[in-house]
Amino acid sequence: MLDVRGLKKVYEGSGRRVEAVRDLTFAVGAGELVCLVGPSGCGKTTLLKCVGGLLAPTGGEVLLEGRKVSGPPPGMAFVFQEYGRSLFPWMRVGENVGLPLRQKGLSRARRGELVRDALGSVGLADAVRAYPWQLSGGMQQRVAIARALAYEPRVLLMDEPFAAVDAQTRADLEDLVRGLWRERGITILFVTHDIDEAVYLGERVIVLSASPTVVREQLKVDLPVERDQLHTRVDPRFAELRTHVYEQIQAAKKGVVAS
Amino acid sequence: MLDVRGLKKVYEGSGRRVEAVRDLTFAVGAGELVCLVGPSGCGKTTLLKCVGGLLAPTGGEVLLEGRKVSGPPPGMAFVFQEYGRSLFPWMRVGENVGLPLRQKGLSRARRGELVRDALGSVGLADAVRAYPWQLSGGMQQRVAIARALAYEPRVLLMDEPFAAVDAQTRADLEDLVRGLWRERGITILFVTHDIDEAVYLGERVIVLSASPTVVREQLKVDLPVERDQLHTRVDPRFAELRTHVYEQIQAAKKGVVAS
Amino acid sequence: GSSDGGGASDAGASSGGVTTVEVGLIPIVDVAPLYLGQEKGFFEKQGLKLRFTTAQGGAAIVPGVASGQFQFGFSNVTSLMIAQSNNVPVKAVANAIASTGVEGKDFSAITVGKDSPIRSPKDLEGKRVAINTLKNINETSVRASVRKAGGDPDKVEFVELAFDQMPAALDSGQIDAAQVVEPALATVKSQGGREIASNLVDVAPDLTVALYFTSTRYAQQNPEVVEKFRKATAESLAYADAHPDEARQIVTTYTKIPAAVLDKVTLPKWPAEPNRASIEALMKLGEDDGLFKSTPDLDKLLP
Amino acid sequence: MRRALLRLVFAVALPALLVTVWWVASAGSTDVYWPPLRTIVEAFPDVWTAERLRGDVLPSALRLAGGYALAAVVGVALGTAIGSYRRVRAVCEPVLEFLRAVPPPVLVPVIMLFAGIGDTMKVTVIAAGCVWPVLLNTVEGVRAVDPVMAETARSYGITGAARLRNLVLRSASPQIFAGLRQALSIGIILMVISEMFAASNGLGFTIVQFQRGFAIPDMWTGILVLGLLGFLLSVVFQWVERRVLGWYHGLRASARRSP
Amino acid sequence: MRRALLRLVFAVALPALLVTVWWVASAGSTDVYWPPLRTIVEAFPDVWTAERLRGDVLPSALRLAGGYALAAVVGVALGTAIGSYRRVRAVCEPVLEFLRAVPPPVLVPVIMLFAGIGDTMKVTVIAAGCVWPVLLNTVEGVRAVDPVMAETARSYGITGAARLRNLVLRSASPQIFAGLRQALSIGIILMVISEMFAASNGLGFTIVQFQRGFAIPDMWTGILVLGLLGFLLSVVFQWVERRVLGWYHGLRASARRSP
Ligand SMILES: Nc1ncnc2c1ncn2[C@@H]1O[C@H](COP(=O)(O)OP(=O)(O)OP(=O)(O)O)[C@@H](O)[C@H]1O
Ligand SMILES: Nc1ncnc2c1ncn2[C@@H]1O[C@H](COP(=O)(O)OP(=O)(O)OP(=O)(O)O)[C@@H](O)[C@H]1O
Ligand SMILES: [Mg+2]
Ligand SMILES: [Mg+2]
Repeated sequence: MLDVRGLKKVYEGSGRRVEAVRDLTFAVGAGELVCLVGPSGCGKTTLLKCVGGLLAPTGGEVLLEGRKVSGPPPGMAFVFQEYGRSLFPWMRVGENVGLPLRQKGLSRARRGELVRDALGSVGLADAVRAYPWQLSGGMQQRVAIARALAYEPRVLLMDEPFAAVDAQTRADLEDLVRGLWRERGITILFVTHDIDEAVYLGERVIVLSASPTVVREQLKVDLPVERDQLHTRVDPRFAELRTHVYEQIQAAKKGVVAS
Repeated sequence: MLDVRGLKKVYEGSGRRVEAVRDLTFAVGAGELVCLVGPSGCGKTTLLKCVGGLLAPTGGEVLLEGRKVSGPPPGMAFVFQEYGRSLFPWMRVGENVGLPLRQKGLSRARRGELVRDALGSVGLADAVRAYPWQLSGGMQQRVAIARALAYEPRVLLMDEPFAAVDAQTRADLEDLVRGLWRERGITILFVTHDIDEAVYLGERVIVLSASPTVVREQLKVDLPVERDQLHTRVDPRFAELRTHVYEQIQAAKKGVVAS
Repeated sequence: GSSDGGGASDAGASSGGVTTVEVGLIPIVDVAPLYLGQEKGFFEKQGLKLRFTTAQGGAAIVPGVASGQFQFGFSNVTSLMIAQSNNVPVKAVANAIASTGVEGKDFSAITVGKDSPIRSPKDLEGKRVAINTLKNINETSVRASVRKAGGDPDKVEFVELAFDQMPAALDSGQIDAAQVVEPALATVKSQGGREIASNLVDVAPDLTVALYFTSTRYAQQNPEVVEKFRKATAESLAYADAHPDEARQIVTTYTKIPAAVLDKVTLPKWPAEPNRASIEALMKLGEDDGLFKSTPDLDKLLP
Repeated sequence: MRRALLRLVFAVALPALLVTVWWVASAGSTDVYWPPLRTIVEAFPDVWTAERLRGDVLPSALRLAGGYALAAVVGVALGTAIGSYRRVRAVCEPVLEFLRAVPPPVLVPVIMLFAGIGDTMKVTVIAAGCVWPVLLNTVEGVRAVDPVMAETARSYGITGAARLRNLVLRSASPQIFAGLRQALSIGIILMVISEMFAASNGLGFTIVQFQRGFAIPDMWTGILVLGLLGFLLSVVFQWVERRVLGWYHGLRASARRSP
Repeated sequence: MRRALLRLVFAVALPALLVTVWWVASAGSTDVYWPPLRTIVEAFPDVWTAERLRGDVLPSALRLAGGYALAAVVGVALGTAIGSYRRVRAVCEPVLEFLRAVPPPVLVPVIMLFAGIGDTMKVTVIAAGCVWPVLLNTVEGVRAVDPVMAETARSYGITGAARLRNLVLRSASPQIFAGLRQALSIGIILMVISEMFAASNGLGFTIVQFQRGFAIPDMWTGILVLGLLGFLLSVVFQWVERRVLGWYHGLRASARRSP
C-alpha cells in the first residue's frame, strides 16, 4: 500500500543545513495500523509530511499503491497535532468537514450524507452547527478525524493527534481510532512520542533513532485485537513491550547502535 | 498546614448559576505531596483558586497555618497549566523568575542568588537570558516551577501543570517535582486528571466527584518513596492503585455514590 | 432655442445654438454679476449657458481652467500675473471687479481692534498683520499702504489667516491688525473694529482687482465663444453696478451670508473694462516685492 | 432586560452630562464663535431641513461611500497579492511607505489634473487616503495565515480561488476589518477636506460656507451633524463587523476563558 | 551578506523602476502642472536649501513631534484608564465614537479660540487627530491582557504601579505601537493641513505657497520632501518598534513555527 524507500530530507535555509531524515525505508500494508515512535525532534513530522506529499523529499521516494507521491494524493488524509489550528474557526463543524468534499466536486446530497456519517462515527452528530472553538479540545480533534473520515481516504496519516488533549479524553480518542480502524479497514500511519500510546494502539511499532533519523527497530505488537484501557494497560505483555520500546528509545537518544 | 473546610463556590453571572464546588473538606499536612484527581470540569481549578486566595469562596473557609486565606498569601505559590500564558513573554527567563522577588522587596544580590538557585534546581541555569518563547514547552513549565521555587513558598499549588507537554517531557517533569519535593520539603497540592500521574506522584490521592463536587475518596499511595518511570509504572501495586482510582472516577462520572 | 437638454455633461458643447460653458468661481460677493447676468438672460442672449462650480480659492480654479475642466474662471490680477510669469497658459477675457477707489469706503480695508493704539499703517511696523494669502495681491497692497504712510513694509510681520477667522483673532488679540474684505469687514466693524487704511486704494485709484480668464488654448480655438462671454459679462457688470440691490439679493442665493450682514456690506465696483494703468501699477509693486519669476507680459495677458 | 437597561443608562450618561455642561457653560455666552448651545439647538431644524439633507448630506455620503468602497476593493485586492508573495512584498514595501506618507490633500492639484474637479476628484481623494490602512492591514492579515491551516487546505486539495475564498480572506478578515475601521475615520476627514477645495454642495462645503458667512450657530450645527454621521457610520460598521466576524469574537472570548 | 545584498536590490528595484518610468514619461511634457521629472530634480537643490530646511521643515517637524508626543501620552494614559475598567468603558465609548468622527480641520476655528493661531493651535490640531488611534488601540490592548498572566501577577502580589509597568503596559504594547503607527500617518496629514490655516512657515505652508504661486516644479519637490519625510519617520518608527517589541515578533514567529 505505502512504500517509503530510502527517504532523505535535508532542510536548507539561512546558511543552516539540517539533515532531519537520513535514510528511511519501511512499508505499510493495506489495512494495517502502524505506529511510529521516536524521540522529540527526530523528524517524525518531516517524514509524515513527505509521505503526505506536503514536502518534497531530498532523496528517495514514497510510493502509494505503486505510484510515486509528488503532491498531496487524493486518497490520503492528514490529521495534525494542532487541532486548534487545523480546523477553520470561521466555519461551523459541518462546513469544516464538508469543505474538502465540495472541493472534490461531490453533490450536495452526497456531501451531507458523508458529513453526517463521519460526525456520527466520532459521536458528534449533534455538533454540526457548532463552531470548532465552542467545543472542547478532544471534541475538536474528533472533528478533525471526522473530516479525514468523510474524505474517504485509503490511507490516514496522523501526526501526534492526541498530544494536546487531556489524559482521559486521550484514552477515549485512542479507543475511537482503533474502533474506526477496525470498522472501516483504513490503512493508518500513526506518529506519537508516547510509548504507551504506540503500544496500545498499533499492530506494529516502528522505532526511529534520534536525528539524523533511520529506522531503529520494527516491533510486532502481539496483543489481542480487542483492547481496552483498563485491562490492556495492566497486561504483563503490554508492560514488556512498553519497557522494550522505552529502552530502545533511551538508547536511540544516547545514539547507541541497535543490537 | 492547609485546611479546607466546607468549601463551596457558586459562579453567578448572566442569569446562569453554576455550583462548581458544593462542599469540600480535607487537610494537607506540612511537607505532604497530595494529588487531586477528578473528572474534567468538576471544579478542580475552582478549588485551587479558592485555596490560593484568587477567588473568594461562597461558603466555608480555607486556613493556611491556622490563618484564614482572604487574598493571595505570601507563603504560597501557584503553577498554572498554561505555561505559555503564565510567563511574561516580554521578560527574559531571569526577570520572570526575579519579578515576584523584586515585589517582595529583596535586595538585588539576594534576588540574583535565589534566581540562580531556582533555575539550577530545574536544570535551566543556562537559560537566564533567554526569552520564554525561545524555550520548548517543557522548559517553559520548568521556568514557571523555578519562579515558584524562588519565591520560597511553604505551599505550592499546581494546576495540571503538565497537561500540555509531551509525554516524555512530562515524565521528566514528574520526576523533577518529586525530586524537588523531597529535597526542599515543600507542601504540594497537585491537581491533575491523569490517573497514572496522580498515583505516580502523590503520597496521597484525593478523588473528587463530578460537579457539584465533593470528596469521593482519599487514598494513601503506599508505593516506595523512591520511584522511577520505568519500574514504578510496571509495579503490580501501581497497577492496582491505578485501577482503583480509575474505577472511582468512572463511577464519579456516572454519579454513583462511593461505597 | 433655449433648450437645456443634452450637452449637460460635456461642458463647452453646443446644442441647438446654446453653448454650455463651465465657470470656476469663488462664492463671494464679487461674482454676483455673473449670477445676475445668467438670471437676466444676458448670457442666453449670446447663446451661452453658464454652469458654476465654486472653489475655495483662485489656486484651485487656475489648474481647472488650464487643464480644460472649466472654460472660464475668476481670479485676482496678481494671481494671473504670477501664473503667466510661470508659463501657465492663461488669458484674461473680461473685467471682474475693481475697488471703489474711495478712501474709507472700499470693500477691503486694513482694520484693527477697537482699543488698538494703531492709527496709521506706519504703526504696523513690528506688528502682526493677518492677510488671507501671503505673496499675493493683499500683501502687495498692504505693503503699499505701509509704504505710502512712510513705514517700512519689511518690518511688518505677516501671517496667513482665512478672512472668516480674522474678526475673532483680532478680538482676542492674537493679531494686531487684519486686512479684511467683505463680509468680514462688516463683521469687524460690528464688533467695534476700526479701519486704518483702504489698502487697494493705496495701490492705484480704481484698481482692477480681479478678472475673468480662460486658457490660451481655449481662447485660440474658440474666439467667438470668448467674445460672446466678454460681451455678456460686460453687460452683466454694467447692470449689477447700476442695480446694487438686485446684486445684494442674488448673493443670498449662492452664499450663506445672513441677509442682515449683507445689508451692511460695501459692494465693489463693477466697471465693464479693466483699468490697464492700475494693473501696471500693481505689477510694479509686485515686482518690487519679488512675486514674479519673470516680468509678466501684460499685452499677452490682458484682453 | 435589566442588564440591557443598565447598559443603556451607562451609554447615555456621559453624553447627557457633557451636553448639560455645555448648555450651562455656554448659556450666557456673547462670544460670536461660542454661541449658547440653546441657540445652536434652535438653529438646527432650520438649517438641516429635508432639502438640505438631500442636497448636501446625501452627495457627501455618496462620495464617501464611493471612495470608501473603491479603497476597500483596491486595498484588499492589492494587499492580498502583496501579502501572498514574499518577493512582491520586499519589492513593494518601500514604495508603499513613501506613497503613504504623502497626504492626499497635498495631492489634490495633481489628482485634479487627472480626475477633474467633480465628484471623481473627491472620490479619488477619499480613496487615496482610505486605501492605506486597508492595504497594509490586509498584507499583515494575509501574511499571518496559520501555516497549519494552510497545510491542511493543501493536503485536502483546496487551492486557487477556493483557497482564497475559504482560507486566506477569511483568515485575514479580522485584520481587514481593523483596516476598514481606520479607513472609515480617515474617509470622513477627507470627505470634508475634499469639499473644501472645489465643490458646490456637500456637508464639508456647507460647514465651510457657514464659517465664511459668519453663520456661526449654523456652523456648530454642521459640526454636530458631522459627529452624528460619524457615530452612525461607526454603529453600522460595528453591526456589520459583528455579523461577519462573529466567529472571531467567539474564538477570542473562548481563548481567553480556557487554555 | 549575499542575502542582504539581494534584499537591498529588491527594495530598490521598484522605486528605481517607477522613477525611470516617471522620468521617461514626463520627459517631453509641456503641461505646466506635470513638469518633466528632470526639471523637478534640477529645482530640488535650489528650493531645499539649508536655510529652508531650518526655516520650514524644522518647525513643521517640531510641531509634528509635539502633537504626536502629546497624543501618545494622552492616548495611552486615557486608554489605560478606560481599558482597565469595564464600567468606564461602557460610559465613555459612545462619546469617544462621536468625538472621533469630527475631523480636526473642521474644529480649527474652535481650537483657535482656545489655542490661538500660533504653534499651540497646530500642535493641538495634530494631537486631536493622532490621539484616536492611540487611545482606541490602547483600550483594546489593555482589555486583552491575558487573564492567566493577570492571575499570575496577582498570586505573586504584583499590584498597583508594578502591575501597570510590568504587566498591563507591556502586554498592551503591541497594540499601542499599532496605534502609534497609524497616528504617525495621520499626524503628517494634519501637520500639512494645520499649516494651511494660519501659518507663516512650515512644510505644508511652503507647498501650498508654491501651489498658489504656480511654482509647479517647486511644489513637486515639496511633495517629494513630504514623501521622504514620511518614509524617514516610518523607518525610524520601525527601528524603535523592533527594539521595543523584539519579544513580540520573536513570540509570533515562534508561535507560527511550532504548535
Ligand atoms: N522548516 C524547517 N526548516 C529547518 N529545519 C526544520 C524545519 N522543520 C523541522 N526542522 C528540523 O528538522 C528536525 C526534525 O523536525 P520534526 O518536526 O520533523 O521532528 P519531530 O520528530 O516531528 O519532532 P516533535 O516530536 O517535536 O514533533 C528538527 O531538528 C527541526 O529543528
Ligand atoms: N468564571 C466562571 N464563571 C462561570 N462558571 C465557571 C467559571 N469558571 C468555571 N466555571 C464552571 O465551573 C465548573 C468547574 O470549572 P473548573 O475550571 O474549576 O473545573 P476543572 O475541574 O478545573 O476542569 P478541567 O479539568 O477542565 O480543568 C465548570 O462547570 C465550569 O464551566
Ligand atoms: Mg512533530
Ligand atoms: Mg482546570
